[in-house]
Amino acid sequence: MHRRLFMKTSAAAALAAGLPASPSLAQAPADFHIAAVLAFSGAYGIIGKDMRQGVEIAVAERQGRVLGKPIRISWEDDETRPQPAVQKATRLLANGAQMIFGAVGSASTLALQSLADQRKVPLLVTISADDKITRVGGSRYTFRTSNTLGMEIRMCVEFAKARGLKKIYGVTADYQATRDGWELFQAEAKKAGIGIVGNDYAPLGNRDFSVIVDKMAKSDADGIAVMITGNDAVTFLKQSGQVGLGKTKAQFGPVLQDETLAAAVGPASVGVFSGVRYHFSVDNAANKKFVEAYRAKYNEWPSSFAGEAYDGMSWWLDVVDATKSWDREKWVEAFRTSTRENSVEGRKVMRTCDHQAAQVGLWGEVVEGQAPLPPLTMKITNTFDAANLFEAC
Amino acid sequence: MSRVRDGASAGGLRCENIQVAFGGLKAVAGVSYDFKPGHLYGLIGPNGAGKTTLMNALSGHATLSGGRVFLDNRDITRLSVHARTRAGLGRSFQITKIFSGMSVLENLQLGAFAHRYRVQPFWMPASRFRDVREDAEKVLEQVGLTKLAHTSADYLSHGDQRALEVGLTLLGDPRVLLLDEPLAGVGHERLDQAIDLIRRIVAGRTVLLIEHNMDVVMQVSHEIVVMVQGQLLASGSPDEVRANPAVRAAYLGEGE
Amino acid sequence: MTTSHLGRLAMAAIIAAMILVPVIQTSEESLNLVSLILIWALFAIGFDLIFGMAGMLSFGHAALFGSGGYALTLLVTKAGVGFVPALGAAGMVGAVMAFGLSIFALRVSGLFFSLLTLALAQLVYILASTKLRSHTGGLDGIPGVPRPELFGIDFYDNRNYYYFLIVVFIVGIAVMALLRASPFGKALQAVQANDVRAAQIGYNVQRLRQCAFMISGFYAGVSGALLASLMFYISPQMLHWTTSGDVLIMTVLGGKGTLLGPILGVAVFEVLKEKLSQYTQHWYGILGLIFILCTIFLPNGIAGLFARKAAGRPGDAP
Amino acid sequence: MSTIVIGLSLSFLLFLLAAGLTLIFGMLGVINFAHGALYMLGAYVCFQIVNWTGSFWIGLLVAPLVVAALGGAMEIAALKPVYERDHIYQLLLTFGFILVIEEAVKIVWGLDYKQVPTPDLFSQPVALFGSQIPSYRLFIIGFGATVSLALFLLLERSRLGMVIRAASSDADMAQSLGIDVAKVRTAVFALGAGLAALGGVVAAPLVPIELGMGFSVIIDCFVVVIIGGLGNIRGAILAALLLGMARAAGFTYAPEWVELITFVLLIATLMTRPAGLFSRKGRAA
Repeated sequence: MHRRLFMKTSAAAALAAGLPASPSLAQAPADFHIAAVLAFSGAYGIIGKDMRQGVEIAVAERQGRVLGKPIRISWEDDETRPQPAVQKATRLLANGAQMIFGAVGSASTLALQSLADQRKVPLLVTISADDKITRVGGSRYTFRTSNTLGMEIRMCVEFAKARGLKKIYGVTADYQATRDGWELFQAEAKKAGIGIVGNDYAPLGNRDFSVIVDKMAKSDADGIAVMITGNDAVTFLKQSGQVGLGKTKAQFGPVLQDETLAAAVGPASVGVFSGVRYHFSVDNAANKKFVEAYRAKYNEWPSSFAGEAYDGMSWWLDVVDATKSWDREKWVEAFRTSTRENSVEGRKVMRTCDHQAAQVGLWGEVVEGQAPLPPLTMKITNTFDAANLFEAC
Repeated sequence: MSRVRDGASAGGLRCENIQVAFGGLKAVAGVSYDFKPGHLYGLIGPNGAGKTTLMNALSGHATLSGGRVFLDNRDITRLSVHARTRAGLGRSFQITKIFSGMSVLENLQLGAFAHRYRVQPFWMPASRFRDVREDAEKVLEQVGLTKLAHTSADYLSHGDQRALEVGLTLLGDPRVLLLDEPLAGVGHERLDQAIDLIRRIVAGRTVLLIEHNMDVVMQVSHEIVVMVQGQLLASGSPDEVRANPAVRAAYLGEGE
Repeated sequence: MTTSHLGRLAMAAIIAAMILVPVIQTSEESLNLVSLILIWALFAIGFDLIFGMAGMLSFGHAALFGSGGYALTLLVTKAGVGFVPALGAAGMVGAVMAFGLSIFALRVSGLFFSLLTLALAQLVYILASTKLRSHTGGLDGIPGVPRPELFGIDFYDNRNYYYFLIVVFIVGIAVMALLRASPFGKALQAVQANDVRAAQIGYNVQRLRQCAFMISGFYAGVSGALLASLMFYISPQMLHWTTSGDVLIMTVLGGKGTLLGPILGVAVFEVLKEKLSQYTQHWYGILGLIFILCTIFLPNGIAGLFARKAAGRPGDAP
Repeated sequence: MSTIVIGLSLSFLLFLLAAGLTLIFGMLGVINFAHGALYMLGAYVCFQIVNWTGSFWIGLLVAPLVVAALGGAMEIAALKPVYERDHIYQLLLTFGFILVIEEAVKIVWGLDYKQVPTPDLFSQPVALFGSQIPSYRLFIIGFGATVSLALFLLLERSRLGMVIRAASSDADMAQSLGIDVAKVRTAVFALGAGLAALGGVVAAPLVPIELGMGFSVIIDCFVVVIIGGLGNIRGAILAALLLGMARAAGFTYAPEWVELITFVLLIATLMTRPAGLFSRKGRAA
């Protein structure tokens, strides 16, 4: 009887708690509220934490203020799924957030875009790579300061040319963006006179590549193009490592490896080539300052996620601050024509036509690192010029 | 009740060479018989003789591996259980199958709905259907459960549950009744009452009755059909069967 | 299971109060949350028609839910159909999908029915996320799912859309209440209680199951369409088996076999998820603990708290 | 030929993944949705042990024991009170387990990837039938075959297996024969949990160790269990072989259709022989 009563009350309390009093605001905001919708769980769960740390450095650098008001960030977990991303962003916008930061997965970001356009709220993207996110005539409110997949695919072609590869066997995730990526690679490779000897589409979330690896090993390819990312890429490299595929053929891909993924692969990652979005070893003053601050605060090297997040957010906040206005349209107008001279990756130019930041492409190889570097680290081997990586608008 | 009878002589059930096999085992191995309208047949035989399986074959619960079933010269072999019920074939089960979680009246109302409507009405609450309630109450009286109408079926005594089981077969006023051990588990003190109930409801119907209590079977049946090992061994009036040496050897000798 | 008259009133009062909260409070947050609850509640009461009433545990409802969402999206954006007719069509598509599933799944019963619906729905999910990507947008889904355009009201305003949802919800729950009380509903209960006897007294058990499944599919289709519209977004994630799992959990949590229980289940589930994730990053585990405790201590769900205590007319589910 | 070897390794991996699930279902009638979570936990515990001791083999031995103990505790604490209730409550309960286990793993090990390297003994490929076959795959085949044989003998041929089957088919009868049914159930659940963990340990050198890994295998496990017939160990072995070979062939000729092939196979089984493709007559689950 007691329990029954208790449960009844708590159920009622739970319902009541769901409906809190939070008066919406109409006048000048008390703070600059950022709705950060990132993945803190699910397939990309690990990325959210790094991005948060990067952003926190960016905020700390300006003493936590923009436009004279404190910056408030609501961190939300989209579980690497679009629906919670929209759900949570909607709630935060309802509570008066002035902009959205995120998401991680391209699917989530694409979903957030229509929300951003609907609510006329800027959306800052620093990780999702799907080409569709920034396109001519696309979302007015979306900006991406990080790499696109298309650009990284072109880096793959540039690498294949530079390395003198003749025959390529590909493995591509059965997913629209990577399929498009493979098509682009194939077309560009053919132009460069590089042959394609095979390609397999593997289901997303595939856990066994042994048959495909066997086919690759038996082929006469000298290069293996891995158009898969994240968990699946780790699985592929672990399993290709068990037959030593990398010893005879160069394994490379758009975002195949970084320090985090290399750690997940283990020793088999050594010698794998990959596009690099950001790297802590990039030699410029802005980056040195960031890396120092980051290591001091978190006692670890900033990942590409942290670096890109830091870079995009500092750029954005600088531009917003310069407008001296709370009008979001002014921010958008200012950002779409801005240039970041002192980005941590070098110069970045926001393309007015599609809101994509044009930038150099970093390319690296996994090598064994000496302390204090991580045991497996990326060594930047090539830096490709932006002109070769972006199609003109 | 609403069902229109085909005529006074309706209710003939005929089976031709019925066979039911489970895997390699032939539970019913070619049974042919003509059950005449209005007669009560006692179906007896030792355990495992295939009595219930034969009944299942007639009511549509068992899939035939051969043979045909006719109800009033209409071939019902391919009809499903519910279609046979609609054609006028009622059946009770050895193991009580009533709707638990509902009252006795609700149980019977369900039967009445099933018979009255081909498409179950969904536009009005069930409580508004007076005619259905009347159907149910009539059966309630027949089986003597009027006083217990609003009791949950789960809380009935065993004897009352058996009465409800029989009552459920009566809705729709079937021409043919298949009763599978309606007295199973009924205690001595209620036996007379139960037999009385059976006597009352069988009037005017063709009935096939499986019952282990020999006294009862011999008392109520017009004719006895004896099954052994999936086949018919003998049939005839109670006296004839009692006198049949083959039956004595195969069945009566074995006791219950 | 049976709930007492008073208990039902209490539940109805709680639900009504909850639904009306955004009317009194101006917070957009509660508006959004209640909108979400209304949609999932519609899904759950439809689900309970076959789960609680007919006793069939479908693990394929995600396919019905998602197809409804896609039907609306494609009809409005590609074919230029109006929102309200498209919403009706979404329900029909849900029902037709249910019919399709039932052709396969109703050949088996019990646990195998659950597993077969799961497998079929998962097949739909895989098809939608790979082979049909030109229509479904693949795993990226389709952003920009529209909202209704009626009487010059701007339903892109969440408050207006919320009123729209209330209307649909009330119609949905009224129809469901009638269905459950009707001879059709009673027949489903009979099928659940004893399908052999139900057939023996003349019910066409398979057809009843099929009808119930299709009606349930209609509810799923409509609610899926409403959810896509609320989110402005649809993806094959809606078709994933975990969506079926979610609606099942909410229904059991609330109390299966009751009209109002599933709604309470949805409300508690959504509120917990929303609130816990705001207060702690460990909300996931806490939610799990709550499920475990509820399963052990609330055998009849939240609705069980409102059940009559007298033993004279027992009514626990079998 | 190499496809067959790889197919065999896929098969035995699938079997190791699914064995615990089918065991728990067959003996306890519980659909353990947390199976995937226990598999993941096995991989994490193995990672930890490898980290401490440097030996994969100790991990292979100890991690399943640790998870089995945990499984036993789960059974005693939460599953006991709900055996008598509908399947659905057990399902809900095990769903709760998933969330709790994932949270616990998140707290203990964090979100980043962990990796267990291929044990040195099996790190070099072997040339077989014109292919370089990873020797770890050969280990999986040998180990999987041993485990499946052991399980089969344990459940179908040993006295302990008889006790377990008696307790599962008629608890009251078993009780009256002096079998402690409660203990048997705990033991079976623990064994099932341990097998899940064993699957996780064996898979650890092949895949990234992360929170989602359990979730991603659960459907595969169900496919094997269903095709094999619920609760049927022998069927699960055959189903795993069928599925593994089908996948190996699928990856060879049409990788993008592999998942669809799997589900079509599953649906065909459920429709034609719901008790499992390899169920013996009269031995439906």
